[in-house]
Parts: sequence; structure tokens; C-alpha cells
Amino acid sequence: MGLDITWAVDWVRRSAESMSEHRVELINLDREIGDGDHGENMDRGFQAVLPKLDDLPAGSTPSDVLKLLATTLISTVGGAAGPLYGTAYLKASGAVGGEVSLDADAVVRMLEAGRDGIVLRGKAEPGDKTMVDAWSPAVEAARGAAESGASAATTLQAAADAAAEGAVATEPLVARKGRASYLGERSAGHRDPGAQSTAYLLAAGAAAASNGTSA
Amino acid sequence: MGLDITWAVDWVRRSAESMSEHRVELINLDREIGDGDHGENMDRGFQAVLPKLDDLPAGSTPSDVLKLLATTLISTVGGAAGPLYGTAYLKASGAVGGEVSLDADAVVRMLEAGRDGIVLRGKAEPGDKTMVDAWSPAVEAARGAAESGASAATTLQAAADAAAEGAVATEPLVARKGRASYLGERSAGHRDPGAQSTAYLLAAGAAAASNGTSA
Amino acid sequence: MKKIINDPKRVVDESVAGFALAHADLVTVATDPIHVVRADAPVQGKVGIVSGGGSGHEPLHAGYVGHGMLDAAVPGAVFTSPTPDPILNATKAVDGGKGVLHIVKNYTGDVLNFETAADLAAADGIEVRAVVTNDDVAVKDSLYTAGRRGVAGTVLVEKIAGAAAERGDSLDQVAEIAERVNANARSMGMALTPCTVPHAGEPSFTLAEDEVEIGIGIHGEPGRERIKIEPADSLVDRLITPVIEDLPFSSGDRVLLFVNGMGGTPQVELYLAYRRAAEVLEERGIRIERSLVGNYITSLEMQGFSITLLKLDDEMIELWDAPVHTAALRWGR
Amino acid sequence: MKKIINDPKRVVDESVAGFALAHADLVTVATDPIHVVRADAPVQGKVGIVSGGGSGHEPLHAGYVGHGMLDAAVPGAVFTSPTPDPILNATKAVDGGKGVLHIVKNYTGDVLNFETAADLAAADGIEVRAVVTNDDVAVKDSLYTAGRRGVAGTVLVEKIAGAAAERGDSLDQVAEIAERVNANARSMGMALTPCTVPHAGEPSFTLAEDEVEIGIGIHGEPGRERIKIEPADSLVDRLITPVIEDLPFSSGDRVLLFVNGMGGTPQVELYLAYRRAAEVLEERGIRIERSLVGNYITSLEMQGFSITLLKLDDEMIELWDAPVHTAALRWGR
Ligand SMILES: Nc1ncnc2c1ncn2[C@@H]1O[C@H](COP(=O)(O)OP(=O)(O)O)[C@@H](O)[C@H]1O
Ligand SMILES: Nc1ncnc2c1ncn2[C@@H]1O[C@H](COP(=O)(O)OP(=O)(O)O)[C@@H](O)[C@H]1O
Ligand SMILES: [Mg+2]
Ligand SMILES: [Mg+2]
Ligand SMILES: [Mg+2]
Ligand SMILES: [Mg+2]
Repeated sequence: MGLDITWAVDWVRRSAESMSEHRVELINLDREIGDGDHGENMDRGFQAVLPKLDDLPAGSTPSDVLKLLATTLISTVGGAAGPLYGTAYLKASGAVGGEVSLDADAVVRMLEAGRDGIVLRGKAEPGDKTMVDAWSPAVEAARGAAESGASAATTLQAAADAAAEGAVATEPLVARKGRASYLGERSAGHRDPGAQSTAYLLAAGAAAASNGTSA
Repeated sequence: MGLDITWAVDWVRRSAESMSEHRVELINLDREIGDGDHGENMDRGFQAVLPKLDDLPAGSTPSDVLKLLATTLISTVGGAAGPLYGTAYLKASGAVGGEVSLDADAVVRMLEAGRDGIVLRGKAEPGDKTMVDAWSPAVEAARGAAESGASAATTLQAAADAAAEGAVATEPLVARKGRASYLGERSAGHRDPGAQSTAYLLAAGAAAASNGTSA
Repeated sequence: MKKIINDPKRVVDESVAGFALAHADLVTVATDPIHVVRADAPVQGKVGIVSGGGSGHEPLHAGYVGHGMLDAAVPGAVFTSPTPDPILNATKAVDGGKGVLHIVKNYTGDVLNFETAADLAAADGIEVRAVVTNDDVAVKDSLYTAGRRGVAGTVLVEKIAGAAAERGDSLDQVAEIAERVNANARSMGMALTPCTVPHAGEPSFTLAEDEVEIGIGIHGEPGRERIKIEPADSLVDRLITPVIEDLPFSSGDRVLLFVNGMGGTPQVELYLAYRRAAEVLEERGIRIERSLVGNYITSLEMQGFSITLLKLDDEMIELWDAPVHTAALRWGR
Repeated sequence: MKKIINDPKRVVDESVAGFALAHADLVTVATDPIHVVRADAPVQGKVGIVSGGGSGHEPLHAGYVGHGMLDAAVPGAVFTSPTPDPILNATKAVDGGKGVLHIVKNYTGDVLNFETAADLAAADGIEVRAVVTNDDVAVKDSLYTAGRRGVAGTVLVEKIAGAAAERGDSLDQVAEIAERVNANARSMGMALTPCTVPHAGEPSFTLAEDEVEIGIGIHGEPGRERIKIEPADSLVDRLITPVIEDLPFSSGDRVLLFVNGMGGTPQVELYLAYRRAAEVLEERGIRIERSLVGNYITSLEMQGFSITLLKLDDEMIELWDAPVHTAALRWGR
């Protein structure tokens, strides 16, 4: 069973919930090696998209939801995360344009386009201690799952799990992009806030998908 | 035996020592109900007079020492204490002008003139929680001692003891002059820094006198 | 105590030396005893204006020396009135033959030391008048106290009297306008945090993490009352209401609204407070004709702010707008 | 956290509203999305200059909107780059037909959001150029980092580019002089205390009672190293030496010396630091031609300071001296 508009809307709702719930945690991660606003930024952006979900025209696709999310994040989040996540969702939207229901392959395409969008704008490589370090393993894991025949939901779950591991794995890294890079060696020993928010967002997508399957 | 130039110089030296020693204590008293500079101000003033003592011409009298002290304090202390103590010592100097050796009556005249100088400049009444509350009982006690035939040294000791008690007695008072008056009721429960410095200065005078007598 | 200082005893000397280097076009600094004099002093045929007081309130007073404001500033030790000597020297240095006005904040020490200096100047044949500022409504004025403190209104007195002197007014006229500004100005302040006098090394008072002091003085003297922190709008109301009711300021009055930072307050908070103050005045029909927002009379690194209202007349507005060129206040040239 | 604020989420809105009220003669403020525009914008036939970034650095940038400096400022949330929308709106509002220069501090967020806005403006037919400031020598520049941060030098870029635009230079010329100022400016800062972002509620970092952070950024980002506090003169040496050696500045160079406070630093300490900085330059034969001392680019209530040197040429001096009339910087009119 593929992931449809209901899933997409649910993903955004659960993402907003997760950003609210982890707002302080993300702020604290960002205080350690950045400027202490990441949780606030993400929460502001996702709260802004919620009311707009109700106005989606009938017949909207997952791609439309992702585009709405992208433009809202771009115009409300600011900072580094706004344009980066905005671009990610915009490219993800483009990768699944017109599709009513996303299968496992579509999930892979969506995630890959998202990751590529972030890299295009931010120029970070894996290992630079940024959100790319959550996105990249997520894309690989999703591809692996899809290739071995997993469902869309399971594929997304694999991506979410890999993102969570990727976020943890940023801890020993020395940052080379974003604000944390100013710290040099002193950035080691702290988790990257953007990688962590990525993990939470993909987990929200997976939860929405598994909820859809079981329903 | 009267109090001569040696005593006067010793008084100033001991005063300087006492102000250094109690600098932090007087700062702390002033922090409670003022602006935290009284100990610093007094210490600066008395340190400034020390080198000048060496240049006193031969034949100087106690009055000359008091005048030198007065003008030095006026030009180095600043704040409220500078002009008030300056005037006190200037008037005290005037009251014993030309006298080579001060007897008990002269000590009373000197202290009374000092107290009156402070009241003239500062317009404080007894009970206003100022240095007057140390000076006034000191004058009374000195007069009592002198009238009952005490020596100059004993008279000064009586004054010093009364000043110390007077300083303690400022604690419950509500300030009505100086910076502490801005606190209103909240000034109660703290000792007045100027009353305390007065007690130390008179104690230094008494110590110099008793040292002189015993020597 | 963490401060950008060397020897605590040399803070004022070294800072004024830096000021002299940075503003050599505006001022000349005499040391020992220290006083800051307008570079072109004495200006012949102009009333000289001297102010001063303890240091730690910068830019007051040295920051206001220059065309259209003060002719000299006399900084004492931190929070300690200067002694008469430098006040006398400054007075002599700025006397251009038309007499000298002393602008003195109402603190026992300042009043006494300026008095002595004025007596000495008079003995030297210089005509001196003193105006004592006392705009702080936090402290009840009464025969039984040292009276109200001079606080932020002093800046307005210095600017307006300075402009009057610059246009050639006589000593009596300059003193009259200075008195008039003081009589029409009212202020009240509050603090979030204390300040630390360098030679004391300890904060001037302590406030709990959730406490603020209402009615604070500019030397960290505790104020009217200590309360739990409240939203900015309530804090503004607590300051502006007694200010308005004291003069009182009434509907139709034209005012200058001055929101002053205590030294450690970020601008973002001062403008936020200004917003509410303007709203309150609007509600009461009081018209804001001129504004001033910033750290203009401070208490070292203290966080907090004060609100000053000055009831304006046409002459005050004209003099306020007149050109001024000092380190801290500049327009029109 | 003790601050003069109401709702932490409304700090920027309410503060900018106060700024708009206090400076209605200078600026117009558009809300939703918020941007501050010069009252007489667009000035026909003049290059428009837009800057912006996270709030909390006041007076940067809104305090520099006005004649001879910025045409618009776009304040984001505290320490958070604004989104493209208000940047685009501001760009449109100030386009007088000669194109618009974006002055952007080098932070990933600022660069990305300004880039997007510039793309959108270009799509609307407005010619936009961006100059990215990166004067902070505290962070090693390298291919493998986000590069140097834009800090206090930005104020100098805005003033000098603003004057070039005001005299009628073309977009290319204004961008060239902005680049030139940035290329000749170097800065480094330090902090005694952290600052607290209102929505975070906790200090951005912690420092022991006797520690200071050398090489601090303007968002409370930790810097190069944490050391025990030292006398002011040593601290100045620690900042000015890498600044001098980076460009490098050499004997005979003419410079603007800018001692900037981080928001909570009293003036007395800034001038004290200035004294030592001037001494060091004197020793090295570097000539101070112009100076700026004060809280011009801040980190909320952080205590600390930065030192910026700008190597001047005749044109820069002329443009620095040109009249400017903004809330925070004003001379010549
Ligand atoms: N160049 C980049 N490429 C990818 N991700 C980046 C880059 N720069 C920053 N980030 C991500 O953005 C996160 C910070 O976002 P946020 O705190 O909202 O923005 P800001 O750094 O502007 O305050 C970092 O934790 C990191 O994951
Ligand atoms: N009007 C006055 N009459 C007598 N003594 C006064 C008066 N005002 C202040 N004092 C004394 O001066 C002391 C404070 O001195 P100091 O701290 O050196 O000056 P300042 O108050 O200017 O900081 C007070 O403790 C008080 O004893
Ligand atoms: Mg951040
Ligand atoms: Mg005192
Ligand atoms: Mg004092
Ligand atoms: Mg940020």
C-alpha cells in the first residue's frame, strides 16, 4: 500500500507535534555548538504550516503538501535551517510530482531529492557534522530497503532509523559547515541539532506511514 | 600632660592606618545603604596626607596638622565625606589655633568645633543616621570627662568610646540625610559608614594620646 | 568581578585618557586633577557650563562636552563626587567673561564640593551660578531627607542650557532655562541587575534571579521597592505612572520622552519599553514632540532603564533642536 | 532570565514598533513580514542598500537606516536570519532604478536567505548585487569551514557604501567600495559574560567567575579559547595583535580604530580599552585617522568588546566623513 495525501498531511502534523515536543532539546543542542535557536526556528515554521493544511484543495497530492511545507518553511523559519529544509522539501516535492500514492521507490526518490537539495544549497559533505549526516544514511537505508522489496512504510522506517543513528554519529565529529564550524575541535562531543531534527522529522513520516498501514 | 605636635602627627598616622585596615569594612557598610565607596574615599584621603606630614615646618602646632589634614581631605576625598570631614578638621584646627599643647578643655573645643562644622555644612541633626551621631555623643562625653577633671588623653578616650557607641546606635535608625536617606525605612538595620569611620578616627586619636602619655 | 580594567584605582584616569585620544577634536583633558574641557575653551562672550560628578555614569558628563552643550566636565572617582580643585580649574578654564553655570546633580557630596569650588571661583572674581537637578520621583521629597536625586533629567538640562549658552544668553538667562527644564522634568528608574564599583569588587546590592528593584538610583542605591519581575509593559507602567502624576503631566501637554538605559541594557529592550511608554502617553492625550532612547546616563554595567518626561515649551523645543556636537549627542553639524 | 520584555516571541515585533515610533522622521516600518525602510524611500536615481540579519545586534541594522547609510534593514528573529520575503519586500521598496546592494554578514543562514531574495528580486527585474562581510579573524578561514564571520566591520562597510550610494555612485561602484572596505577591515572580539536569547531562556554558554572567552562571535558563539581574566591591556593585546597581523597592517598605514561594545559593556571600559589599542598602534607606527567607540554591533546584553581596524585610503576617509543621519550614527546634518 502506498503513501497518499492522508499520509502526507499526517506527516506534517506529526512533524509539527515533534518539533514542539523537542523544541527545548533542539534549542539546547544548538546552544552547545551554535546560537540556540534551532528548536525555536523549526517550531515556528511547522506551527505556521498547520492552519494552511486545511486550505489544501481537494485532489491535492503528497507533492502538493510537500510544496506547501517547503514554501512555508522558507518564509517563516529563517536561519540556515529555513532555506535548507525549504529546498529539501521543494526538491522532494518535485521528485514525486503528480503521484497520488507513493511506493517504496518513490519514497527513495523523494528522500534523495531532498538530500541533494540540501547539499546543493549548503555544500556540506557527509562528515561535516550537519543535517546531511542524517539525510545521507537515511537515503542509503531507504534504497536498501526498497531494493529488497520493502513496503513504502517500511522503507520510510528504515530511513528514519538510519537518520537517528546518523544524528548520534555526529557527536564525535568536528564541524566543518554552519555555525558549529567556528568552534573547530571544540564542536566534537556534541550532537548536531539539524541532524537531530532531521531524525525527528523522518521518524514522524514513518510513524504516519505505519499508522496508515495499520488503519 | 597635654597633646602636642607629636600626638597630632601620630593621630593622623594612626588614622591612615585605621582607614586602610577598615577600608573594606567601610566599603561594605556603604554598599548596604549607600554607594560602596566610603572606605575607598577615606583611605585615598588619608594616604594622600601621609607624605605631606614630613614637610611640616619646624614649630608646627596640632592646629597646623589639622589644617593640613583638612585641606588634603578636601582636595582628595570627594563625595560627601570629603567636604564634611574637611570642614570638621578645618574648624577643629581653628578652635585650637596657636596652641602648642592641648589640654582636656582644648580637646573638647576641638571636637565641638569639628562637630559644628559638619552640622553647618551637612545640616544633619542627631538621629538622622550620619556621622553626626558619632560626633555628638563624642563631644558630650568629652565635655563630661573634662568637667570631671580628666586628662586630655582620657577625655579623648571618652570621646572615642562614645563615638563607637554612637556608631552602633545608628543601626536601628532610619536615615534622613545623605545617600542612605533614599532608602527610607529600609535603611534601618544597618550601621552608618560615616559614623563608623568617625569612631575609628577618634579611637586613633585616643590611642595616639595614650601612647604619648605612657611613653 | 569581571571588568575590562587594569588597576581598579586607575580606571577613571585610563578611561578618560582613552576618551581624550578618541575625541581630540572635541576636548582637551587636563590631568591631576582631572577635568575635560571643550577644545576651543574658553569661548569668549559665552556663558561657560560645567558639570561633573562621580564617574560610572558615562557618557555623562564628558560625553556631553562640546559645541552646544557643556564647556567642561569634571569626573570624580567612580560614584564619588569630584573634589573642589578640578571643579575650580574647570570653571576657570571655561570662563569666557560672561560667568559660569554649574549643573550639579542633587547628592550631598556633589552639592558640597561644587559649593566649595564656586566659593573659590567667586574669590577669583568669576561669577558662578549653580543649578541643582533633582528629577527623580522615586524618592519622596521632604524636609527630612537629602531631597530628590538628580538623574536622567540632567542630560536634558545640559543639552538645553548648553544651547541657550551657545546662542549667547546671559548667565541669568541660562540659569533660568536650566531651572525651568529641571522643574519640568521627572524621572524614575528600575534595575534588573546591580553594578559593581571597581574598587569595591562586589555588587552594590543583590537581587534574586526573579527580582527587580523599582526606583533605583544611578549609583546602585536601592530604590522604592523590590518586586518579582513582571512583563515589560507593567514595569513601564510602574515607572511612568508616578512620573506622570508627579508634575503632573496632563492631556494636551507636549513632552520629550526619554527612555534611558542603565548601561547594560540592550537597545532591543529600550525600544520595547519605549513602545509601551508611548502607548501610555497616547492614552492620556500627552503629545510626544521629541524622543531620546539609549544609554545616556548609566550606572556602569547595571541592567535596567529609566523613563524621563520633560514638559516642553516652544523655547525648549528650539533649544533642544539646536545643533550639538559632542561625543555622545550630535546633530545639526 | 531577567529581561525587559513581554512575550519572548514578540520581542522583535514590539521593539521594532518602538523604534518606528521613536524615529518616525527617519524610517517607515512595514510589518508582516517586518522590514525597516528609510522614510523617503525609494530615492530615485540612487543605489538602494539593504542589510539585515538576526535581531539582537542593535543598533545594527535598523539603527543605520537613513540618509547616507542604509535604505532598508531586515531584522530576523533574535540571532536568526530573516526569511527571503521581507528581504525581497525591502529590496523592492528601496529600488530607485539604479539597482540594490545587499550587505550580508557571512553566516550560512544569512547568505542563503539573501541569495533566495536576490533571485526573486532579479526575477522581478531588479538588479541586485551582494557583498558578504567576513572580517572576523578569530575563526581560521579555510575551504573546510563556513569561512570567516561578518562582525563589526559590517558597520564600516554600511557607512562607507552608504555614502558612496548617496553621492550617486553606480551599483558596481558601490559594490566595489563595499568590497574594498570589507577586504581592508579585520576584527576580533571577546566576552566577559554570555547573553541569553529570549526564546531560549538560558545563557548561550557559561563562563566561570574568572573566565573570559577570546574570539567570541556576535551570537554568543564560543570563540578561540577560554582563558582566565587578565588586565584590560593584555586583553586588548590579545585582540589587536591577530587583527594587525592578519591583513597585515604596517607602519605608515592610516586606519580607523573601532572599539565596539558587545551591548552590556560600560563606556568607561571601552575607552579604557581604546587607550591601550591606540598605544599599540602608536608603537607600531600605524596612524589612527578616524575612531569609533561605543556599542554599535552587539550581542544582546553580553559584556565584552571587539576591536576592528580598517585600513583607510583617501576615498574611504571622504566617504566616512560624509554626512550621515540615522538613529545610531549621525553627523554633518
Ligand atoms: N552548509 C550546511 N549544510 C547543511 N546543513 C547545514 C549547513 N549549515 C548549517 N546546517 C544545519 O543547520 C543547523 C542549524 O540550523 P539553525 O540553528 O536553525 O540555523 P542557524 O545556524 O542559522 O542558527 C545545523 O545544526 C546544521 O545541521
Ligand atoms: N548631610 C550630612 N551630614 C552629615 N553626614 C553626612 C551627610 N550626608 C552624608 N553624611 C555622611 O557621609 C557618609 C557617606 O560618605 P561617602 O560614602 O564617602 O560619600 P557619598 O555618600 O558621597 O558616597 C555617610 O555614611 C554619612 O555618615
Ligand atoms: Mg541556530
Ligand atoms: Mg558612599
Ligand atoms: Mg559616593
Ligand atoms: Mg540562528
